[in-house]
Amino acid sequence: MKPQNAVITEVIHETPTITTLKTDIMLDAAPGQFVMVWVRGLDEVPMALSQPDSITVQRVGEATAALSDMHVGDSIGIRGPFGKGFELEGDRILLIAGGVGSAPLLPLAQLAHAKGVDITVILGARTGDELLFEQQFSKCGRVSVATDDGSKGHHGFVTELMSQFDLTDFDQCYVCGPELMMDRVLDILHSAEMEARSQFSLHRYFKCGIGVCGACTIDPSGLRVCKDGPVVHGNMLINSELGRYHRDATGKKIGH
Amino acid sequence: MKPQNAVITEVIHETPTITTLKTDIMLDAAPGQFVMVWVRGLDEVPMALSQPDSITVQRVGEATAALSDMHVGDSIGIRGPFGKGFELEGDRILLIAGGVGSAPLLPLAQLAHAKGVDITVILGARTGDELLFEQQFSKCGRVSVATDDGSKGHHGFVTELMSQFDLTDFDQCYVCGPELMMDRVLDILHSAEMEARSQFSLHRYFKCGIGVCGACTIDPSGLRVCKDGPVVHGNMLINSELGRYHRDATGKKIGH
Amino acid sequence: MTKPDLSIELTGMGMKNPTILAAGVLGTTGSSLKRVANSGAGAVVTKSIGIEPKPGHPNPTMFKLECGFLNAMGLPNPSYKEFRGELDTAKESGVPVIASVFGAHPDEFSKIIDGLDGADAYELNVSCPHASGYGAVVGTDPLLVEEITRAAKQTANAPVWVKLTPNVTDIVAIGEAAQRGGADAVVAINTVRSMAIDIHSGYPILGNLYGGLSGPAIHPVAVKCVYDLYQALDIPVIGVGGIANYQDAVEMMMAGACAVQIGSAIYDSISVFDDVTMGLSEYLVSHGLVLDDIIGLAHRKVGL
Amino acid sequence: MTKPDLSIELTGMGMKNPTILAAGVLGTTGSSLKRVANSGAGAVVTKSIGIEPKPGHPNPTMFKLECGFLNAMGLPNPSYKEFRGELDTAKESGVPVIASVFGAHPDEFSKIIDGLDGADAYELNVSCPHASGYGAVVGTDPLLVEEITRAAKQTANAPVWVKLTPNVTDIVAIGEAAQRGGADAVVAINTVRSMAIDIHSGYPILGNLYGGLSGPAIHPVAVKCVYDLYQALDIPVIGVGGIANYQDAVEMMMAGACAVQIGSAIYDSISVFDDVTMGLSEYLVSHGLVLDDIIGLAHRKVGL
Ligand SMILES: Cc1cc2nc3c(=O)[nH]c(=O)nc-3n(C[C@H](O)[C@H](O)[C@H](O)COP(=O)(O)OP(=O)(O)OC[C@H]3O[C@@H](n4cnc5c(N)ncnc54)[C@H](O)[C@@H]3O)c2cc1C
Ligand SMILES: Cc1cc2nc3c(=O)[nH]c(=O)nc-3n(C[C@H](O)[C@H](O)[C@H](O)COP(=O)(O)OP(=O)(O)OC[C@H]3O[C@@H](n4cnc5c(N)ncnc54)[C@H](O)[C@@H]3O)c2cc1C
Ligand SMILES: Cc1cc2nc3c(=O)[nH]c(=O)nc-3n(C[C@H](O)[C@H](O)[C@H](O)COP(=O)(O)O)c2cc1C
Ligand SMILES: Cc1cc2nc3c(=O)[nH]c(=O)nc-3n(C[C@H](O)[C@H](O)[C@H](O)COP(=O)(O)O)c2cc1C
Ligand code: FES
Ligand code: FES
Repeated sequence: MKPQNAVITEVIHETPTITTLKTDIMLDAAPGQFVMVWVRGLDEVPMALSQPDSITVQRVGEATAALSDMHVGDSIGIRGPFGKGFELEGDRILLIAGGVGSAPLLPLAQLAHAKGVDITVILGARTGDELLFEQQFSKCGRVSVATDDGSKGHHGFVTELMSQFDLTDFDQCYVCGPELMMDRVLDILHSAEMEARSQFSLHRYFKCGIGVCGACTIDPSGLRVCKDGPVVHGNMLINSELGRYHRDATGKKIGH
Repeated sequence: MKPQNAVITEVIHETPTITTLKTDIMLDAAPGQFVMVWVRGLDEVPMALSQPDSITVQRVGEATAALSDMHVGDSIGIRGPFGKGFELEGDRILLIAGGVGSAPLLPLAQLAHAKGVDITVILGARTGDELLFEQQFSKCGRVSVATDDGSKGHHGFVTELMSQFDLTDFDQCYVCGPELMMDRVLDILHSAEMEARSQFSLHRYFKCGIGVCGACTIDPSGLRVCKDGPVVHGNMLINSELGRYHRDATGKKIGH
Repeated sequence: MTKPDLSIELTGMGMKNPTILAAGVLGTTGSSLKRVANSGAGAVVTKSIGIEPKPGHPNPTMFKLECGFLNAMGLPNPSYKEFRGELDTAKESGVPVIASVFGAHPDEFSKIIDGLDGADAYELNVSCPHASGYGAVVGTDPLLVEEITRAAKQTANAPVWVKLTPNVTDIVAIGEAAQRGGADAVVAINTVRSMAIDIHSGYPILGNLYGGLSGPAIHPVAVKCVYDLYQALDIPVIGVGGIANYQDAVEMMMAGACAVQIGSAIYDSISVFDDVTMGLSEYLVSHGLVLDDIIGLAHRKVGL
Repeated sequence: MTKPDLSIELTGMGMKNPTILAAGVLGTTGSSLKRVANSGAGAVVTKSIGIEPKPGHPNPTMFKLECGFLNAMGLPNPSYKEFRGELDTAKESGVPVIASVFGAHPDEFSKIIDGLDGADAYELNVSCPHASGYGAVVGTDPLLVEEITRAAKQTANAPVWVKLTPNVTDIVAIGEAAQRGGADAVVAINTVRSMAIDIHSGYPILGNLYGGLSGPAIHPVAVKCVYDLYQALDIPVIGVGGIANYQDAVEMMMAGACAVQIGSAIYDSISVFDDVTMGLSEYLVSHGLVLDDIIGLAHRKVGL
């Protein structure tokens, strides 16, 4: 499909580096599915839908800066929703979000809450100001916070907060955040034999976004993050490239 | 659509010049709709569906000769059904068929009969042996026969038999046969002010069969016989080229 | 909401809207052309007319594919002498009637144009991909295209358009040849060389074995050709290929077309000209634009 | 009903079935190639590999259209040095792995082939329609194609296939040049030069502005190219373009392809190789034929 035109109807500055853009198009997407966001004349990048009509963007480079600086009335191109989202399973779930990783997890929390599922969220960020969607998560369940600099909640990593829970009490665990965080979370879940009951939303370099070009495949399964993912069960990631390397736009391996 | 493959399952020699080919494909068509019949390596010609799985072919030239000589197990290509068929209207109808013109009228008679419509058929042919579907029509209603040579029924033309009826008694009149016959029938129906209550199945040179190329259009309306027809209401034909000329494969006008 | 003015002047010829019936589609008779004109086309092009009567290739001559249409009509036409009357009938419609002309060499083109005088413009078909000795066989040679165009211009009392084939390494080189020859506009594209085979028997389906692809399948090919021609030429480009709705028309105009021709989409409905015109009109109003704003817009965006 | 043997020998290379993953599709990594091999492909082609790392064109690089796909990846690749390891991983699959190679001149091709030794064959990409200085820019010049092929043959310890572009006036002339240069087979076709424009903004959608069309839209174009090449050449023709099911594969083989490559149809499912193979198998059984009967059948029908 050609990109749809999406006009920005609201700009919400969530944190000093993260901005939500609400648009005039509402997509019928599962939590965790993504769209390809076209900043015309510049680039097209993958973004989770943080709401059916919204994306939530962290400023990291050119395209995300251009998005972060957009105003109401500006427009972007949207292809999607694409990929496999989260599957909601069980009555008691744990969400672990790091940084902008909260974006795909928010609609999952809201869906689960609406269905009466018991929700625990471990929310991490570099610093207190950067905690994303703390308020929204709080409406859905218990939220434990960790910040790298200790400015809010636990001083340290989200992984440290995991030890406060008996992980096997949860029917399913949902994770999105920086690669190294997800890798450590996977280790912990693996130790608790929870890897098959966990779902990770992955990031890789996307080109086509529709499962054809092969840019986003991971070793050794050859899974396409854009089509077979971005949400993948933890057991599929044991002994994978996760946390060790990824490939850049050329296809070259880049160590973490 | 590409031609479907139709395998001939039965060959019925209806008259010395007319053969019905039954095939293994059943088309969901309205009476009067046609198919493009591809004799591979030779030609593709329009043919009415005389039954949902059959065509009835009069040998006139190369393609129809090849079709007439086919055996069970031979195959042809079929595109269709195409065009606008007969619309069944009213409780009392008259069918006027000349020669192989019986082919599109037979399924109409059968449909009308199944619905309890009162049916009168005027059936004409050059000679008694060439009367097509007399038996089948007899099962549906009254049949009056005319032959050019008087070998069966009225000695003369079908038009002469029309005077035996009060045409205005019929709700609708359906006509298919040689052009000059249809032209004379139209005149008579016109005099009886029945032209709007009559439907003619026309013949013109078809190329595409799907309303694009323009080969089959008639003057002065520009109606496409293959798409807007082949069945056309009589009032659309008053002062038309019908009976005066048609166009050959080059598009040149040929007088009748 | 005032209705925007969709009338254009194309090579000096006034048109009430920028949609034109493409050559070879419902263009066999004058009354058929009139009917299309009455359904809303801004102008109509006749079927391509030659020097002698031609029945065209044997059937099958055209069929629908999943994504378009394959045809090899083989330039059937009754010769320019017989077609003369059809042209006159077509002109009764009141919209400009463009006579499409094909030939094997410059003299033939001149002779036919002379015989069909009174047309509002002439479109030289040097691009039919499946007629031996004519069409694309001629249209892939820049020198011949230039010569033919020059000869046509010398004969014609009306604008001369040259219709180009996409089946070349460099369509711009052919477009430039037409421009050098004095063409008033180029028309792009004719059909894309293609073939289909019946898997039940192994026979190629078309009577001519191969033919030309039209319809949605070739739209992105046509957009690229129009884009390149607009960039390179000074004369107007008329876009054709797979236009079925106003979105397709807008895209073609943004690539650089100042008018569009519509052929295969007539399969869906003859009202396509009205539909495209209305859609275009609403598009312009809702975006606060006029026609000129969108013609070639993609080039200006890229240049920004 | 015995299952017919679908195994073939292609340029001396044994394959369990005649379906091959096309270049540039899921061919970025060894493990991705292995996955496709495990899903039933008879052989796999890597993405086109060059002399230096290239990130490719900016996004958008690919999207789906109504009738196919438009892409301008821009030959992203990590260079043959980095790709070496991926090739070795791919070879673990057990099916033949063909290294696709692109360059600007004969020496580059030789150098890359040398660096990627161990591939079961080399496919020279002289046909990508949207990479400046590479691909089709090279592949439209018969002399250069001949030279490149000759250089590749001198270096390669395995068969050399030459992949052709349809964006030329005469694809047969390019195929003949490849044959003269010593090619073991030709592969036809690469994508068809195309473009799409966003009507909301006027921007060309692809980061590279234009790109190549693949998928169902180009299938009839590919069939025609394969038909012509089969007729003119003595070396095998491998067919590619819009193959999505066994019917498409049968048609391509009847046109003259001795094997088929599948690219875009992976969008629907990676199981397409298995589906095509099973369909082909059932087709042959039900018609009482073997693979050789259908290869080039259309030519024999027409010759009858
Ligand atoms: C499935 C998925 C969902 C995502 N969801 C979000 C989200 O909800 N919010 C958010 O802020 N970010 C999200 N991202 C990350 C986001 O795509 C990148 O931050 C963005 O592409 C950076 O582009 P840039 O031009 O600003 O940065 P650049 O300077 O171009 O690149 C910075 C880094 O961003 C990454 N990146 C750049 N281009 C791409 C690309 N085409 N595909 C993937 N990664 C790329 C690379 O790691 C690169 O090193 C998601 C990524 C994926 C794969
Ligand atoms: C809508 C329609 C339905 C028809 N239904 C029947 C039917 O049920 N049974 C039947 O026997 N005949 C039917 N015909 C007529 C039939 O198509 C012609 O008899 C047949 O095409 C002759 O082909 P040929 O090669 O045998 O003859 P040729 O020697 O090629 O031509 C003999 C005459 O047949 C006509 N003809 C040839 N080719 C075509 C063509 N492509 N399109 C239209 N007419 C053509 C011309 O008038 C020509 O002069 C129908 C025609 C039309 C238009
Ligand atoms: C049935 C048919 C007949 C055609 N005949 C001609 C012709 O005589 N002369 C010509 O220049 N183009 C001819 N064309 C090409 C069209 O004018 C047009 O260039 C092409 O079909 C692409 O446009 P479309 O996709 O809107 O059909 C023909 C096309 C079709 C489908
Ligand atoms: C995303 C994508 C990337 C491609 N990359 C290459 C490439 O690197 N080298 C090449 O020779 N062909 C490349 N191609 C062309 C394909 O190999 C194939 O020739 C073309 O897509 C037609 O086949 P299809 O219709 O089955 O996709 C690519 C095609 C696509 C869709
Ligand atoms: S980005 Fe192309 S396959 Fe995932
Ligand atoms: S036969 Fe082509 S329009 Fe009727």
